[in-house]
Amino acid sequence: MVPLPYYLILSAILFACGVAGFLFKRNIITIFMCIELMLNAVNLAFIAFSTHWGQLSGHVFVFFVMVVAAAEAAVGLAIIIAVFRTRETLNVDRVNLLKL
Amino acid sequence: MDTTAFVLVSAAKTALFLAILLGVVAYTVLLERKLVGRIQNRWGPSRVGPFGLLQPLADGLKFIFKEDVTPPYVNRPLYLLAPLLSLSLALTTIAVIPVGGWIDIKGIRTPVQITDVGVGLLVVLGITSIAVYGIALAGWASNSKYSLLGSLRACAQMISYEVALGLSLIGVLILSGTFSLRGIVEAQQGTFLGFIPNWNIFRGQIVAFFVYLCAAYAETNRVPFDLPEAETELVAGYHTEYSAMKFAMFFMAEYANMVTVGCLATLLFLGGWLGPVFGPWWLQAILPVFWFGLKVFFFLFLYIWVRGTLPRFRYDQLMAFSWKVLFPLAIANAVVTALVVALKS
Amino acid sequence: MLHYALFFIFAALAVGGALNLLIQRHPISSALSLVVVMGALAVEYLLLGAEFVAAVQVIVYAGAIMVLFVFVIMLLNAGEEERAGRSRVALLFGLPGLVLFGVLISWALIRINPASNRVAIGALHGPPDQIARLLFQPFLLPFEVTSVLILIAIMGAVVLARRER
Amino acid sequence: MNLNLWLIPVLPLVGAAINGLFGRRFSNKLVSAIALASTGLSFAYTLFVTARFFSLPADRIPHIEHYATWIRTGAFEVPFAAQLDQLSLVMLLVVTGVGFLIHVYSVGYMAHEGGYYRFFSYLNLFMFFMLVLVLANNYLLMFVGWEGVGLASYLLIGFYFTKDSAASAGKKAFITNRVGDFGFLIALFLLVKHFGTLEYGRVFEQVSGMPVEASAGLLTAIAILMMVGAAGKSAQIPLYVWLPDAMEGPTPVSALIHAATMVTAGVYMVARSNPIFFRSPEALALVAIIGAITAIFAASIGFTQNDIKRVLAYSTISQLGYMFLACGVAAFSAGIFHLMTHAFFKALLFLSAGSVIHALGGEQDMRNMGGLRTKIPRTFWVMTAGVLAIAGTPGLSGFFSKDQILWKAWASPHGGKLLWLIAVFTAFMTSFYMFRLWFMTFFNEHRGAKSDKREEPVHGGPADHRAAHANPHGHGHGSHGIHESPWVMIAPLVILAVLSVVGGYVGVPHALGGHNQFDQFLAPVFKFSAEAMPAGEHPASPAEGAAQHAAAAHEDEILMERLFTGISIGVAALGFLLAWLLYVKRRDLPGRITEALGGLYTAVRNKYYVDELYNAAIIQPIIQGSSRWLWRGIDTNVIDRTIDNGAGGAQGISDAVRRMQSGNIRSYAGWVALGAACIVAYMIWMGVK
Repeated sequence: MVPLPYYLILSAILFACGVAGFLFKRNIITIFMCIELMLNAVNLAFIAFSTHWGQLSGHVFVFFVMVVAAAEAAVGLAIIIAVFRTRETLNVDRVNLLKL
Repeated sequence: MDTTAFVLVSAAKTALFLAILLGVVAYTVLLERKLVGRIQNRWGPSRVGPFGLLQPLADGLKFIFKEDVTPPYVNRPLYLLAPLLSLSLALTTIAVIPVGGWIDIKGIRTPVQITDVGVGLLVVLGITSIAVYGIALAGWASNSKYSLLGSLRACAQMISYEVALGLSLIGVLILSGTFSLRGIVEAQQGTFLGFIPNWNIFRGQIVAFFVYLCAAYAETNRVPFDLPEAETELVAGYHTEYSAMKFAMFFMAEYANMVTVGCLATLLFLGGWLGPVFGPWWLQAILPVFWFGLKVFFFLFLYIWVRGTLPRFRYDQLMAFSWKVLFPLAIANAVVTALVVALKS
Repeated sequence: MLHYALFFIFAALAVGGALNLLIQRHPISSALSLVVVMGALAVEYLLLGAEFVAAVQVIVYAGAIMVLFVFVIMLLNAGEEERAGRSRVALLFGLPGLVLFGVLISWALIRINPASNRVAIGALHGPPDQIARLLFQPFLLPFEVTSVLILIAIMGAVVLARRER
Repeated sequence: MNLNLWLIPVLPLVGAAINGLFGRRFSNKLVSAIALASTGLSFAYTLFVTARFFSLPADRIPHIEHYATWIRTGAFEVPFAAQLDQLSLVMLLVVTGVGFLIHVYSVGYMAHEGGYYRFFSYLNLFMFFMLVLVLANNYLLMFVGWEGVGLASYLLIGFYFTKDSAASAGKKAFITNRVGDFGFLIALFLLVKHFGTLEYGRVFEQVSGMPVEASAGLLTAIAILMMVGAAGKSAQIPLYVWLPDAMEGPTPVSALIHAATMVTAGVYMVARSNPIFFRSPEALALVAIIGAITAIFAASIGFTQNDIKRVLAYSTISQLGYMFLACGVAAFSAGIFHLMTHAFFKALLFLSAGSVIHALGGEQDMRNMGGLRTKIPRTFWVMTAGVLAIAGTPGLSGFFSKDQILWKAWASPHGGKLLWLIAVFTAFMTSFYMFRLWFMTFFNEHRGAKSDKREEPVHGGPADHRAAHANPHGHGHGSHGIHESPWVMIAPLVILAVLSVVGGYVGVPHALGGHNQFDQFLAPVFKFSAEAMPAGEHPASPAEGAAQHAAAAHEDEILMERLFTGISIGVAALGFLLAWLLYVKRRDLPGRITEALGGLYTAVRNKYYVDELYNAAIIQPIIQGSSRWLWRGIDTNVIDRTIDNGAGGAQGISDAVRRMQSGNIRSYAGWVALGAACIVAYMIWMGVK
């Protein structure tokens, strides 16, 4: 019988890790993964609350989050591929020009 | 039933199932070699033991005693991780697969199955989807272009066909209204029109069955979708750099997956262990498992038969087939099924 | 008891995976550690009784999205992430601030601990059919909208990734 | 009964509009035709209205016509409404009549000027505003006219706007008037605040309920503020300085605006507000004193001026002083009477002076005139009539009106011996400088050499005039060929001369066997004052006076009045003799006297340095203060510096903030994360607390 706050703290820690990665990492793909990590943390919080209140809406929200994440991944990775074709790099610090 | 008994029974069942599965895998290899031989108008292995029945044992020993070469340029941890991942995942799927009804032994009533999960089907799908990593990592970690190309193809192929696979199951799910494999099977009990068994394949899921089969072959990288290991182009595809036991692991994983696919097809479309049950109690206990095994054997036979018959697809044909044929078919099937069910109720 | 054990084991697994994601300098390693995190989270979901979500988590996230990542990484053959000049600000303030923030949140959450609310396995299996009902009755519009979103995303991905010739 | 009073002001407005908008393309004939038609029609209609007016039943007077509501805020309401009563009727007749005559005169006088259409449209505009001022039934509408005539006067003074002196003179008039208007406005505010309305009738009803203020109070304040406005408009001390310079304008303008009509607006206003003034003795006393001092002061300056128009200007000021004196001693009707007669003869004088200048081709310096009696006889005779009238020759209009004022200054309870003395002395001075002008202009030999400008510079108007005459379109002569003015100019002069001679007979006092119809005619307007009279006191209102003349005190009153009449005649004769002595008989005397007087003379010659005084006391401080203090001090050091520093600060801040826009994605993300963290921390804080 794990109390709710534990899940929330776990979620917060994961989210913080995601933020940190987003800030520190240079590889655009890794940064993208960090975003996914944040989303997962949020999902965990959703599920925990949903169970806590005995309502399934949280699950539905998680479902939506996943859908959005999938769409995001598809488009984002496509963008990354396009960028890589032109820039030959995945380092966000190098990708600082709007036009080549 | 108290916890200790539960644990003990579960452990016993797990061991039993694993043993059976590995045995099945081993003898599926033998079966394949012999059947393909026959299809190609030659004897298969026949030296070791009567009719070469001990051949699998020999192969196992050979794999074990071969030198295990690890190329210097590989990414070692992942290189090691990949085959383990493949095999373990392939074997894990058996955990949720029911092979029979319930059995009572001295008041201990347990399903003929390691565990009955509410969302068994989803578990299977999840595990198979994770299985991609094995191949992908293998190809990437071994740091050779053949491997990489092979694993790239494998990834693309598996992602693409997973969609069709999943969608093809929707119809079945609609009909049975549960994710539990046991539930699905129990939903197929009985007959209609007096004699036709109430199996999903007879209840309009024939298209779904076809789609599922194609997708499953692709998932397991079998002919005619075996581009990841297309010898003629890529030496051996993703496991080019693997040798000895590691290669054996991939090998076993592949056949285990075939078995899993067979089991799943049986459960979903052919009414699992359902079949005529008669005779004394021990016979009644055995028969369902027998029916089940029979159906799985049919699928394995089909696998081998197809391998011996069909040529390999070209890569673009592969993708086109997935996205332009199977995917629409699966969706259409799902829609039609949903409509029919809706109209019936 | 068993709950606590499982919870902490997989929580540790998740956090470890997340940290590894940060530490590893090769995208593939990061991706795999992220997969680990997701698996651990799936188990946490199971602990929370959300079977369906757990399965979907594995299938969609681990099985589809992350595979896509790995695929792209392999496709682009992304090498190690070169360590550019570390931003001193980030090191001086970022990490401590992050830790501080986490501590603050944890403290707050512990402090508002609703002691009575415990989560038991099977207390609530998100049964797929009920979720489906929610999805197709109250959340129908969002559902349809997300489907459109997915469609647009697919087309966008195709357009973007196509090598125009 | 509807009199359509609005027609009277609107007609000139139409003329002004047509001329002002299209006149540039019109021929001079058409322009003058339009202008004359509009004013003439207005005058004619005024006559018609007058005829109808006498058939009005007494209780229907004042006759008020309400046309529209101008302002309505809460209970406070200002209508567009016209009020016709005896007072406004008199003013109407004077304005339209004299105005029409002067228009006619202008046709000839301005014949050779540029901007012909401009002149007439301005003139008509002036007529419009003046009539609005007169006809208004509330102070605000009156104020509109008040400001409007100010505008017209500004435009006409600066008619020769190419001349710097003219332009500055216009500005001077305008600004000085603003000072007065300021007082007037405050008076209006007080009225609104305390009576909640600006309509004469309502205000006066409320006022008549109030007692005479023993010590200065609200009414005193209002009255004094109104007097400030009147002083500005009617050129009384201390605001008279603009009028002499206003002579920059063409002579008809001086005649119409700065002699006959506009400058009397102040008197009209005081008379109109008589109930208010009457209830505050202090204000009345102030009015009387200002009037008296202005009269003598201006007259004394008139002594020494050599510019013919300036002499007339100062005489105008002093005559206005007379009118205020009359109002100040509560002899409002006497004031209006003098206003009317003065309008006649002063217009006459100005116009004939204009005719003289016209004849001399722009010469204004009397020392360069003389002996014109034979050269321009018609002008001479009409001007003679005017001079005699203003000098108070028995039987002429000026005599009656001035005589009444003198008598009231002595007899009225508000009057006093000192006021009377000053008035009498002023009468003497008036006749002296008028005859001085007369002699210098028309007698002796012609000193026609061109003016060597020892005096104040020749003014813009005449200069242009001379230029205009020099040009071939003119009468084909320069300034040497002295010639009589054309009949179009002489005819109005004749009419005005007749009026100046006989105009006085509407108000012959009882003492001289008349019935003072003018007094009785105006009496209803001043009834509020009459009501305020505490019983038993000597009546201030002539009407009351007429009523009480039946009393026992009657006879010696008559005697007294006759005596005073004699005195005034005497001083007039004295002035004549002195002028004759100095400027005909012993022409060397003036120079000697000047030397004898020395400093005093120069002081007077320079108008007591009043302009210089104002310049030093008011204008310079303002200029210095605004330039040193407001501009360099406040504007540059405080406001500008504040703004500059603000801009600089903004620049600095943005320069610092700019560094956030590094283009480094992760730094942006860092900021976002920081912000989110702050918000979450805050929410946690709120939640936990």
